[in-house]
Amino acid sequence: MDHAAFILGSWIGTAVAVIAYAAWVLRRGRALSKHASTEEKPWT
Amino acid sequence: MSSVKSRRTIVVAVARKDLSIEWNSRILTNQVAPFAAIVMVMFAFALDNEGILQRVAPGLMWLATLFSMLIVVQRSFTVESADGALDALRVAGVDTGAIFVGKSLALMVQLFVLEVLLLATAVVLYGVEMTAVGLLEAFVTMVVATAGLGCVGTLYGGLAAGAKGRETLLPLLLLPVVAPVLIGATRATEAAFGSGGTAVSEGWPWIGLLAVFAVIFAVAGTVAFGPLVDE
Amino acid sequence: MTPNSGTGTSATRRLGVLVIVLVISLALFGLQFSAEDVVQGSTVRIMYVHVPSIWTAYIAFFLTAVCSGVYLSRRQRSLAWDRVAGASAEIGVLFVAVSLVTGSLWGRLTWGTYWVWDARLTSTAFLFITYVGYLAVRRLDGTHRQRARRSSVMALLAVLEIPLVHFSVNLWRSLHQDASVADPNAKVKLDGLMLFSLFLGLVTFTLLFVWLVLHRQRTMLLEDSFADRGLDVAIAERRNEAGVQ
Amino acid sequence: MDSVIELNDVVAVLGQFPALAGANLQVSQGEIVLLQGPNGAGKTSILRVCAGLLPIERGSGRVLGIDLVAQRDEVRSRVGLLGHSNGLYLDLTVEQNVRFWASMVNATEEEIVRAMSLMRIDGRLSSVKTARLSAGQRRRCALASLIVRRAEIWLLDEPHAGLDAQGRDELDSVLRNAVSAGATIVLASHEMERASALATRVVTVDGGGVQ
Repeated sequence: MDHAAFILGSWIGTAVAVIAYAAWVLRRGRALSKHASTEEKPWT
Repeated sequence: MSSVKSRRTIVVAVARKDLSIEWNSRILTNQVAPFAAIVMVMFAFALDNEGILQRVAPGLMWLATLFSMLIVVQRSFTVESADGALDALRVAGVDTGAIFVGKSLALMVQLFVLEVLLLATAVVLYGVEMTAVGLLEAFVTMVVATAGLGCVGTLYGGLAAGAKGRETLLPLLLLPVVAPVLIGATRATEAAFGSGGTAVSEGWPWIGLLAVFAVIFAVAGTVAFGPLVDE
Repeated sequence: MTPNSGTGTSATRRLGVLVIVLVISLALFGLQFSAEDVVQGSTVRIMYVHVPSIWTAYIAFFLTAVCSGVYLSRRQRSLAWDRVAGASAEIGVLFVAVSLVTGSLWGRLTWGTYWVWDARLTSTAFLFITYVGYLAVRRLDGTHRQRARRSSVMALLAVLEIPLVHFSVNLWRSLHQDASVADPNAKVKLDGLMLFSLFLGLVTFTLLFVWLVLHRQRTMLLEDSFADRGLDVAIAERRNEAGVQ
Repeated sequence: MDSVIELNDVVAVLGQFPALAGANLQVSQGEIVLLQGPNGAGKTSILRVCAGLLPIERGSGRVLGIDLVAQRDEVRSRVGLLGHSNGLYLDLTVEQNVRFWASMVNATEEEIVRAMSLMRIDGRLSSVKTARLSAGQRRRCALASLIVRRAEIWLLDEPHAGLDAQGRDELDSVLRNAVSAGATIVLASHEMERASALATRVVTVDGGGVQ
């Protein structure tokens, strides 16, 4: 069923895009906060 | 001994200055207009079919206008930044809203001249035939569309003026915004040309859309130009 | 809290876990439990990610506009508003892109073509380009305050531009072509479970958006304060140049 | 004497570079202050901060009693700046340029004529395109545009650059006249001999600060 390919494709594509972005944000945040003092991180 | 003059005087002075620069350098007539004309000719090569050309002539005319407009806008701000004139205007404490209106008016005049030339080119090259009412409608369309284009062009041109990579930033910002003008002006001109059997009367609502666009961006530009250009 | 927990807090971690649970259940409901649509057949399953993502994008751009307005209207302008605006726009661009892609996949199945010059599709494409431009303006050279001022004005201009583009594109299409494909959702007759799946999708994506914005604006704060710190170092170096210090 | 310029520990940034790294400067009314120092020391940036062009990132400053951080715009119309660039439109003629800048402020016809003759750009030169002028002639043109502004503070970046001997003498007398009419002048110059003869005080700028 070639519908299934399109449906799964759109779900997986969405997931990949969002996860990639989230991973980029988290990794960047982690890398930067390693060198940040507590007052530079008001959420802690 | 206030050194700030009334807004209207400044608007006129800025517009006249931009037009004098154009008059002295003749960039518009010697470079931009030939560019626009060659774009029209290239369209004819790409769409090698008499019938199609007549049908799409309005769209091609306005596309050529938009492309040329990018050049004219760049030029309008290159003369300001080439020798630090924009800084000098800022130090002179000149009201940014007045600069915006003045530069927009000058841009409108230049674009209008360009459009008249392109209209003539379309009539000659693409075999467009117009009635008297159609010609009037095409004229009104050009006036109203140009008003909108002048405002938007000046607004985003000013933002891109100081930026690195302004040559690519300007089209990215400007073209999406002028989509309504392209749509409205093309439809109105189609009605004026009678392309595809469109009646002249079908054009006027589109001119209304163009007018709304022009008014909105004239007001927005006067307010937003200062914060975008300053600093 | 561990000393290096990145941009996370216990609240965002709880929210993150909730989002993961919701995503899994959305997948179960959307792909398994809910029935196929009478008209659309199985293609309706694409809607469970497509509709929430464009919904999220609208929320994101709305938030960008609101934060930009607040930033400009305050006497004491706080860069926090600008960062939320920027984070939100960035995520909005991501979700518009997702909805354009999923939408065109759906279109291929339903209409047999990836793209039609439908009013809604076209104005969504313009929405996408407009905010890509907004992000480009954010990356221009300058201090944080210059960036904030320029981009807030840009965001408010986008608020003017988008209805105009949308309106004109609508007018363009309605006069030129039957609105045969104008409203893909109109044909969908949703039964209870499908409606629930769609609703679940909206909730999931909205919470996902909140989670992403929280993290992203914190990373932006870190980026900003690192740039400031770089400035401190540069100032010290510059003073040493003259042997002042 | 009242202090017309007051910079306190000013940091100003160009991109990511701190052009000023904690500059302090006090200028009283009627002074002619010469800023001297090596290239890239921050002289130009001090002038641009005082003109309200370059925002103050940290620290505070007042010009003519106006806060440079909060009301930068209001400073601008009251000072005159001659920067590295002349602020001319190269496709306009000399006269068109001077008249344009005169129309930005309330300059009378008489003032325009006087400024142009003072800078010797009247007569044949006035109808020449600025792009065709030599560097010194352009400088004269810019100075004429500055004279019609009747600024309260004159900020001059290398005003003597490109001028011939006669031009320099004329400029000096213009500046002295402006001061006796109540103006204050801050200038940056490498022409140490000439500028120190003119100046009432010399200040050394280095490393983005004032020593």
